[in-house]
Amino acid sequence: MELTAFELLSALFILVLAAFVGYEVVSKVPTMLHTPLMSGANAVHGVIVVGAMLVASTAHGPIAIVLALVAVILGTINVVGGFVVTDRMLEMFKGRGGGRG
Amino acid sequence: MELTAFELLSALFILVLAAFVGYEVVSKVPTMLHTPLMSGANAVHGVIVVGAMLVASTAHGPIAIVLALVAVILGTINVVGGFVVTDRMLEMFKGRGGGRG
Amino acid sequence: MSTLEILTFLVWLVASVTFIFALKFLASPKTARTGNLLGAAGMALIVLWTFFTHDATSPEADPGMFGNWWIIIVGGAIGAVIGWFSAKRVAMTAMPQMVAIFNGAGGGAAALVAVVEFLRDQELHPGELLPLAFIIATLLGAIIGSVSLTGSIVAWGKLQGVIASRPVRYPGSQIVTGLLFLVLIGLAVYVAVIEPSTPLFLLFVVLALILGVQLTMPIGGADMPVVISLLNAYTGIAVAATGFVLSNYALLIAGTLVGASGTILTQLMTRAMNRSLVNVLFAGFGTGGEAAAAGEGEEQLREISAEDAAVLMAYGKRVVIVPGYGMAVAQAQGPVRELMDLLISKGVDVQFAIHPVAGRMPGHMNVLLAEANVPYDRLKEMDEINDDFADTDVALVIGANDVVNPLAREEGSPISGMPILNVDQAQNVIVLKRGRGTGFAGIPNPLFSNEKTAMLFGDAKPSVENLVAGVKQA
Amino acid sequence: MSTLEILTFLVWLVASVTFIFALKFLASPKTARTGNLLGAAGMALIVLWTFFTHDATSPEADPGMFGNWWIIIVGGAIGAVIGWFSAKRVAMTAMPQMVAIFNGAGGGAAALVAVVEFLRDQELHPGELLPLAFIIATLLGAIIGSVSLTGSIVAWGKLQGVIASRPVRYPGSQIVTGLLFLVLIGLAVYVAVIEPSTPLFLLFVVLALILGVQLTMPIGGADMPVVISLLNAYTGIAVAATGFVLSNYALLIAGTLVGASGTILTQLMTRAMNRSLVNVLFAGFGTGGEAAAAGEGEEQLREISAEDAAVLMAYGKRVVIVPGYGMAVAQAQGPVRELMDLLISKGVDVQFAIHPVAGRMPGHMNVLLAEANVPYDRLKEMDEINDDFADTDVALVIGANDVVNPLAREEGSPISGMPILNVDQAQNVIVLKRGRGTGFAGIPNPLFSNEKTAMLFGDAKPSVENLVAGVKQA
Ligand SMILES: NC(=O)c1ccc[n+]([C@@H]2O[C@H](COP(=O)([O-])OP(=O)(O)OC[C@H]3O[C@@H](n4cnc5c(N)ncnc54)[C@H](OP(=O)(O)O)[C@@H]3O)[C@@H](O)[C@H]2O)c1
Ligand SMILES: NC(=O)c1ccc[n+]([C@@H]2O[C@H](COP(=O)([O-])OP(=O)(O)OC[C@H]3O[C@@H](n4cnc5c(N)ncnc54)[C@H](OP(=O)(O)O)[C@@H]3O)[C@@H](O)[C@H]2O)c1
Repeated sequence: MELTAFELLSALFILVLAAFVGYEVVSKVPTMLHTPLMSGANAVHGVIVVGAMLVASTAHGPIAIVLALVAVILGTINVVGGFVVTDRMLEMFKGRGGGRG
Repeated sequence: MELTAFELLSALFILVLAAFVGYEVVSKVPTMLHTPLMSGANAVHGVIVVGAMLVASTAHGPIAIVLALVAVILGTINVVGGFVVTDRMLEMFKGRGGGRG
Repeated sequence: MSTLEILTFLVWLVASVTFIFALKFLASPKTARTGNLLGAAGMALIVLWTFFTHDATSPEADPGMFGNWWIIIVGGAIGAVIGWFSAKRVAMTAMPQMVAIFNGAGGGAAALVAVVEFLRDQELHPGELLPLAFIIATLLGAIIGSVSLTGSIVAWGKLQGVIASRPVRYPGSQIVTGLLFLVLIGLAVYVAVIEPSTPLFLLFVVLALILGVQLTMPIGGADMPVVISLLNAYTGIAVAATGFVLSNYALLIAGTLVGASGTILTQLMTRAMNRSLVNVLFAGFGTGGEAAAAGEGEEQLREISAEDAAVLMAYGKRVVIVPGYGMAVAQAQGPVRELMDLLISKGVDVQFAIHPVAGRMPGHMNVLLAEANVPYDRLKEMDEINDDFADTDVALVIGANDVVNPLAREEGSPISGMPILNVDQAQNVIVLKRGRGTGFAGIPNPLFSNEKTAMLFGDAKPSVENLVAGVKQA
Repeated sequence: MSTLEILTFLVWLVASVTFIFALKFLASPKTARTGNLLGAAGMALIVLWTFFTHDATSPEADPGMFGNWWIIIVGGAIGAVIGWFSAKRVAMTAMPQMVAIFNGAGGGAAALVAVVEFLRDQELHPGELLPLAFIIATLLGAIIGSVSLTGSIVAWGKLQGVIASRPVRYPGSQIVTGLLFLVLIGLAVYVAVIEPSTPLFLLFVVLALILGVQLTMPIGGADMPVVISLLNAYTGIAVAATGFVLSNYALLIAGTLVGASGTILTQLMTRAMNRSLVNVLFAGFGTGGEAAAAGEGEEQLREISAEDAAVLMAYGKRVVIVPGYGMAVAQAQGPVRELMDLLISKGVDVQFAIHPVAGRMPGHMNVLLAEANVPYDRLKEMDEINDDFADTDVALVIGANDVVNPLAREEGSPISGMPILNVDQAQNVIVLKRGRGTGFAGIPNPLFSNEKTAMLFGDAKPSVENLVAGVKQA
């Protein structure tokens, strides 16, 4: 768990650059796509499930195990629900540009 | 000079993220600004002068010293010339949007 | 570093890149769906890799950890089933609530991971202070994740109608919030630099959960989409903090990406409503009921029958349909599409005027109309169509209110300055609504008493069906 | 890590952020100048910090290194003087060459840094193989930097007219290039994994320098702006590689930023010319002289006197001026501005039609006309003005050729498919050029023999001055 200064600073560089990427990449999104984009971004932060898996794998004692289990459940809901609901929203747009009935 | 795997991998992450930033940041540039942008980017890579300074500070032996000196000169030309010429190009645009004579 | 560890870093990098492309693609209509699938693929990659190799990334892994596999399998199965079915079943109009719940789940997971990490570390080194950067990141993950969890639940409740959707305030509520913040800061400092006390850490988490409620209750239900977007960005930041704690670059990057893109998205949303984020969070806008009573009620409104309205449209040259929140509530998009087809077959030029904040989430109208297969090229954005109302025979307003309220053009109303659709420039305006209910801003709408305007009262769905029948006969 | 080292990392981070903002701001007209200044500020910060602390960032620094300060001071002073004065003195039309030279200097510096690092490492650990990642980055920095150096010099020479600007090819030149590549790869592998031989490393650098010449000579002078942009991206990559070698994140980020943005910029440039990068690099387009001989020469061209042309314009309602490379060569922008003012004072509507690739660099015409204080709102982009030529009385073509060549609309010519300005739709076309010279693409232009067209031969500057005199009298 010891973090060296070098690791910290590297993480800081990565954080700053990722923030720029996040900002730039969505800064031109049309209004129409605000909600699907929000929903898609929501699914992406579901990657927390990986963190939940990591702490679950080393948890011991009933409290830690229950908390880790809940964390895995919540994280999975976030990921699975997030991507599926986004896909459903986007499916609605498929008829665009001349969609017939 | 030994690079640990961790350092290498951190550098790789930074490289990939920086490439995204570089791409996103200029992808909407209007034609009119192509040349100044090229020139400004040219000035930015003049940061190589920092590398030249670093090797110069530890150079010994006549060959290394001469090469380092030339590197510093070239790097400085790149930086100073780059920013100045870009500024001159951009100065030309100042009269825009109704510039009078 | 072992080869497995190096490979793990590379998997993180690949997953991060797919997340970047996912967001990039989601920001453009043509590629949005591919983007979402790409994100899902990256997620599958990293989850499976972690599952099969997780001892590799956690050097202090419990030797007996294979005994913990069941947590991941059972938890994953339960979560997947819940996530899948709720996402598949949810009605189109309830999607914002659904996103809120999923976001809250992510925030809760981030908070729990921080808690479990803290507990584990205290078990390994009892009473030992953690390195500062590490404990700061842990506390950040815990507080932001917790706020996101309970805040999202409140947002869900308000949108679902389980909790009063009007701004809920009690005397001294600001002071309570202030005190909460102070206590939280005090606890954080104590745990970080004085003594890593587990009970105090847990108290910190509980107070953070309360803070989430305290911050979202005073916000009106109709502002919830913005709040959800903001909480989404929060969860991103909590995930990034967790990534820092676990030295996991994939979490760090994905969390930061969402934190940054969520922040700008929240700004874009408030800008479309012509308000500032501060205003949304603290102004208690969207007072619903209260203001409504004050407003309308007395003026005479001119009514029109469905038959007459149908004739007006069938013999017009140009009809512009203005959908709003009421169309979503009534689920009237199907009949609206039918009405459009009929009118077009009679030679009428039909277009839809889409206000950027019509409905309750950005793109709400686009989504509903696309669902009903209204061709995309008939949907016009506000700026595109606003000049054309002058030569429009009939503007048919279906369950829209605030987005066509001329009060926005005057000073002093809550919606002052918001750009609106110029329906009052059309030759005739027909408004479909159930009664004298106000819109989201809870203010009266002078458009309804305008002499050009005729009201067709009733739920939008049967009303539109009556119009369809009328046009058929006309 | 010492505090000083940590601070150094933070300085790198700040400098990197200013570079990002510099590029971001440079991409938008309103903020471009601020962006450039910001980049310069970040550069000053990092250079000064490095100067005063450089022992901090190089743990193996020579204890006697203070003796090396003179290198930095002397080198910096010489470089600053050369850079400053050449940048201040250069004529507007020679700016692309200037950028080429500055870029070459950067590439040369990157290559030299790689060489010095290699030499130093061999001195410290003679005959020892370097870690693979390290030697790969060193070799990359050396080869790309070298190619960028000599390639830029060739580009400069072609634009300056020092080297033949036509594509220079000799029989078997492709084979020589192929062989060069093979030998370079062989040397790289040998130095990296078999024996870190200094002579072979130096041979590698020399061959890389030759490669730069070999790759750019076959490209026509008129394609040089694209080549410069590409070499600019190369230098960025070389700098990034050097940053990797020196474990310097600022160099790594700045280099990568330029590498990525330079690549996309090169693409945008080739797209504006409706060509692919492959086509630019290998097709030997811009054959100048050769094709010219084949093309024009025989048809009768209708000539017009400056007086007659002046009358035509002074009594027209609408004149569109189409500037091209010839206006830049003749430095006629001042008189052109005068002509515009005069015509406007006579009630004529005057506009400029700016083709995206008119001149020899993107934005060339905008820069020149802005220099002459032509108001920005009179400059119309191609798409904006192309439909308006039909009701234009006089299209005045000043030293433009390819961008108004109707052959582009037909198959089979080198410029087929390039969008052009529709001057041939104007009522009258007046073309100012010196003689029967072709444009950059070296092909005949049927516009000149069009019955609507009248030629006013002579250098553009006196010709325009004659037009000014004529309009004054009209
Ligand atoms: N789009 C977003 O992202 C977003 C986010 C947050 C807030 N908002 C806000 O939401 C508002 C949206 O404006 P809007 O014009 O679309 O809607 P609105 O102002 O909320 O008005 C909706 C109208 O529909 C009527 N209605 C409700 N149910 C109906 C039904 N079943 N059949 C027929 N009519 C029905 C209501 O009147 P009755 O009760 O009389 O029927 C009401 O006047 C704006 O103020 C916007 O700022 C939007
Ligand atoms: N803008 C860019 O970024 C860029 C980059 C690379 C290549 N290019 C290429 O460059 C070309 C630009 O087209 P363009 O129409 O601007 O120019 P052009 O096709 O190169 O034609 C220039 C014309 O100007 C005449 N001229 C030269 N000096 C003159 C003087 N002193 N006074 C009067 N006339 C003079 C020449 O004819 P005479 O010799 O008879 O006078 C020639 O026909 C395009 O093919 C483009 O693809 C552009």
